[in-house]
Amino acid sequence: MPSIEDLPIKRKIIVFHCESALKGKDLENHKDKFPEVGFVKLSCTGRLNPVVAFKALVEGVGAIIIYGCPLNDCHNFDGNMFAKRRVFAAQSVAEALGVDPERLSYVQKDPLDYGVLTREISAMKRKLDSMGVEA
Amino acid sequence: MMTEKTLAYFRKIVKEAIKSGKIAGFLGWREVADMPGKTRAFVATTPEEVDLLVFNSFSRENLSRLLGGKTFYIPELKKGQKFGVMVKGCDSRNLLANVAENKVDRDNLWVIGVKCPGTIDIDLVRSGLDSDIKNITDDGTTLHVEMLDGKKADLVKSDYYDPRCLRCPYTSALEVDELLPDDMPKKPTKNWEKWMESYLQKPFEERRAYIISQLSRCTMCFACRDACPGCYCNTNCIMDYPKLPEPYLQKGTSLASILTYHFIHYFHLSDRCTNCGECARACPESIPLNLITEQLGYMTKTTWDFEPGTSDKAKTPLALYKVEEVLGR
Amino acid sequence: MKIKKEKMLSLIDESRKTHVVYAPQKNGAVTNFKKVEDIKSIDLKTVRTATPAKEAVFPQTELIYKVESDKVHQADASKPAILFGVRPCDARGIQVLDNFFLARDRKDGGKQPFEDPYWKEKRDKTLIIAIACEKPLSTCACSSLGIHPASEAGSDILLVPEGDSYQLVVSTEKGKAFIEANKSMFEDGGDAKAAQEKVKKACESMMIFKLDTSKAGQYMKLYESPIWQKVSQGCISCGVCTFFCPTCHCFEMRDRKTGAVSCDRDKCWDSCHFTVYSLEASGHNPRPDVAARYRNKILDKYQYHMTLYGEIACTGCGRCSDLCPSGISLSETLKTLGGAL
Amino acid sequence: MSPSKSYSPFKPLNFLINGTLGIFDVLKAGFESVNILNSLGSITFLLLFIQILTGFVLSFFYMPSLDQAQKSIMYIMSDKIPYGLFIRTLHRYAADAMILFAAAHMLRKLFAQRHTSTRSVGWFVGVALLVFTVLITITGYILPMDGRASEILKFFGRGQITEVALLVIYRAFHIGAPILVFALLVWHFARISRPPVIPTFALSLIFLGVLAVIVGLFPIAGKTDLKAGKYVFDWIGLFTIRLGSPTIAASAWGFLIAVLIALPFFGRKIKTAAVVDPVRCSGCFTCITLCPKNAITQKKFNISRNKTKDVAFVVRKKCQACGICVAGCLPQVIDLEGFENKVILEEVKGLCLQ
Repeated sequence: MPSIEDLPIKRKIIVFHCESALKGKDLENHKDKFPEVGFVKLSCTGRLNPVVAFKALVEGVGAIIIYGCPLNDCHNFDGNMFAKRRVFAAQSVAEALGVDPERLSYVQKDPLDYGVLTREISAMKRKLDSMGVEA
Repeated sequence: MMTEKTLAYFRKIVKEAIKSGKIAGFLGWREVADMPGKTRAFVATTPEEVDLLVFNSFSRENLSRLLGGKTFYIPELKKGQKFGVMVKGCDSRNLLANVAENKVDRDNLWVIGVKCPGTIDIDLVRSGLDSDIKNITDDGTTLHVEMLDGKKADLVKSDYYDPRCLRCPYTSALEVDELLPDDMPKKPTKNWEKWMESYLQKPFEERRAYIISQLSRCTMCFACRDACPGCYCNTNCIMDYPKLPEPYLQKGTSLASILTYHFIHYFHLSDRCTNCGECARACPESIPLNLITEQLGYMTKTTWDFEPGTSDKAKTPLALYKVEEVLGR
Repeated sequence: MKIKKEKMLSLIDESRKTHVVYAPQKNGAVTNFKKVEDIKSIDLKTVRTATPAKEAVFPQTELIYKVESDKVHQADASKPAILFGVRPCDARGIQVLDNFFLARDRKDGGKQPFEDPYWKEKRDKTLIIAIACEKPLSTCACSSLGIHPASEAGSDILLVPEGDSYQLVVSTEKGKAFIEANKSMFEDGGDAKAAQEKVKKACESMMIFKLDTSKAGQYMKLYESPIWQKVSQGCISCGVCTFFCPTCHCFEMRDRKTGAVSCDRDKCWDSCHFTVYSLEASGHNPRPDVAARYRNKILDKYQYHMTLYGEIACTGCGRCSDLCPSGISLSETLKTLGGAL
Repeated sequence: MSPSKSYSPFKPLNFLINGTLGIFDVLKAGFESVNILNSLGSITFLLLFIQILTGFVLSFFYMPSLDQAQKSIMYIMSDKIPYGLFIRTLHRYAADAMILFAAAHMLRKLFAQRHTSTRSVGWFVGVALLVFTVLITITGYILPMDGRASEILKFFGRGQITEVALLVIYRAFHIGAPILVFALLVWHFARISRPPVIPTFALSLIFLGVLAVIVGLFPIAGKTDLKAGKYVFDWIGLFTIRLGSPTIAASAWGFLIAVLIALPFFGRKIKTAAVVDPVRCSGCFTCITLCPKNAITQKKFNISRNKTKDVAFVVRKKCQACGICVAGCLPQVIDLEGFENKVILEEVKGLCLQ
């Protein structure tokens, strides 16, 4: 019979990003800065199926970050709006199922502030540290 | 428990409808001869069979799932003919939710509603006795139990309600064609939101340890999915992996598969779950799945001010957005 | 031969050094067979565990082998096990499953050349210590199926409670060997047969669930009959009655990717009630509706197994009726089918 | 785990509650709400409103006849009309600002790649709006019949114009064209689901304040405008007429418009779309409510010879390939070309196993 110990957490972060929010030199910079972070490109954050994100969480990925465009500036009209709601619902279900919902986060690009994603990744790393996840 | 008068009236109108050809059949509950305290779904097609139909506090099964989901019980209807169904509070909410999602054609249905007196958790009754039940009757306030070893016991009914029923705010069936007279005994009610808040006050680690120790019993029999009135994908469910190019689930009971399975089920229901408690009832391992659904119901209500199944027009929150939320004003 | 109740428990505690012991233990609202870590957690009061005891011999997910790039590692050989506190219906269930897994001769003359090595290995290494039921549940019907609440069928050692001790009925060499090895714990005296008879009588007098097995083997006549629509009314095809049946044996092999170049092969339970069970690659499903799947389940137990091995593949444990979320009663089904013949 | 908080610069309590660290949030949020780069388009819209309001006031006193035009303008700028000078100055400066902001808005959308595929209609309408704005500005400079007006008329090859021509310019081009602009604006906004049409309150206040200060400090001198060669030339509104001859100006504008219209067609992606598997579609039509482009319709599908069911169908032409429906489809019946479910799942699995 399985137990809680069967859910190992690795020091691995996956970023699901909208192809318009993170591209070109910006994406390359992030990839260079965080070689251990996996970047998965989506056509829009509205494309993200939270089941995939949750599956990654229970398979051992430490944290999932969903990075989309600012709320009223989606290339696809409403994509990030749906993403925000879906991620919220996914967090609630994860909490009910006993998976830490804070390991799943949704951040938006900020036209003024190019450090949003970098700071979020660092915050997630600190969170993994505080959870005692080792490399 | 219906009074004799209401039961006779109910059977009379159903009989008349069947005789006149207004309905092709009537879906209701009937008692199971050799299993005390259980009822099963039953389609009456002749006036004689109507006499078997009952409604009592053991009629726990949600009949609306038999109208739209995997098992489709509506027969071929002649023109102008309808199919009769009896619903209690939670069934009617699921029926409305199914109508809103084009799963059931409401025009084909003749719905008789009852005011639910609250259902009895028969497993709770059985777990408290030292011998199993031979016969059980309910007179509105007391459960008269006759046990296998010949002893008899009178139990106070209010101790044996399904805990979820006590918290249910929707006792009366919604939007029905005919509502039977309200002569049921009143059930005690508890404040669901207060209970949920006090549950959520507990530290996350404690809740996590509890639910995972319970979920680890899961055998992945998918009974909770099959019993769920909100699951409508039929044979196309993404959990039925072999037909799909993308296997979300690995067969076999590792905790990761169990959690992924329950995540898929409850994420799909996160904004549509009416909290009918069928998943928890169907679970052969008695996993308290209603804890999960009640948290989802609380989340949907507090965040989006939405209660699924209260209207046949409403769109669910994950298919909508509010402009204020976008602009942040 | 007999043994004191506390002594039996300490004997089980002792044998944990050499064996893996599975016994019913309470977890939340239900009792299941689990590996024993603490002897105090054994729950012998619960008459029927949720999952049948077959899970110890035929686990839901069993690792067959691991593949690491081009090497295949067979799963480790299982340790000798003791299955303690099995009820007679579950013990009988394992015996019925032997027909299928151990290539027994078939009655219709057909040969079954293949013997399941994984079942055989586990079965040979497992000692089944059954315990007679003193009281039944309302859905218990073992007496209708040729066994009774104190039957020794399928068990190596049967414990019949009598006062503060157990009378022992030893029916196999394996059981005898176990008793030989721990001779000091047992004492002579008492009449096992009489105790068995007494428990049987006391328990059977309380049973109310009756299965009509007289027509078993004749249901093939009803194959095309519309009666299956009627008996399966309300069935939601969930598969609980098959997953929790002590004589259900369907399984399938699954490969699970565990790394870039490695995978595990598992043997997992399957159920004929699942819609995809009989689905063909063309998209055609020979058992398209609930009635057809329900018919297959009933016929498998009461027809096919009868023609193949001359036995009914049902032990009357009553789980299918008790756990069914739709309240479908096996007794009612058999009565209706018998009436239609 | 609450949805991201929304801040308002008018919530001083934020500062008190959040303590010292909160001040950065408040400052950032405050700066964000007055960030002019986010509201170039809406500022242009605000300027259009200023133009209409001031133009409405000016039209009370302006007389569209050859001999009365100049006098009426001088009357407006005299002390007899309260704030007359201010209003006329505002009307002229705001016209220039409108062109500037429209151009900046276009540039920003161009660099943000907001001019391709789905947004291309908005872009084309925007080009038309720019042309109209410049046209209205030029006609506006003719109305006072001063030195600047004669230079414009000379540019178009006419030393003198008739009374009727002035009336036509005034009624048709300076009052009629803005109505057309409004019609086009409806189209311009309709292509975006929730257009941020109005700038934030704080930004509007700041912008209007700055504009008022500029207008108050540098009012236009009406008398110098009368003398040819002495007036200050408005390079923003009237650059067209210093291009030499009408032919050069027309070809320059033609070239600019052609380039602007051609821009969305460059660097276009291959057209991908979502695809529904009709066999497995269960017909809940959640996708229809989800689709922002209304690209999904109902369609009949034959299950067997005499049985049909309603399934969803994606109209390829309308589909913008965003994938909102793909993630919203519960049985995962819809798939998106280029971002297939399987591909994403395998990618994630690969990352998990690393």
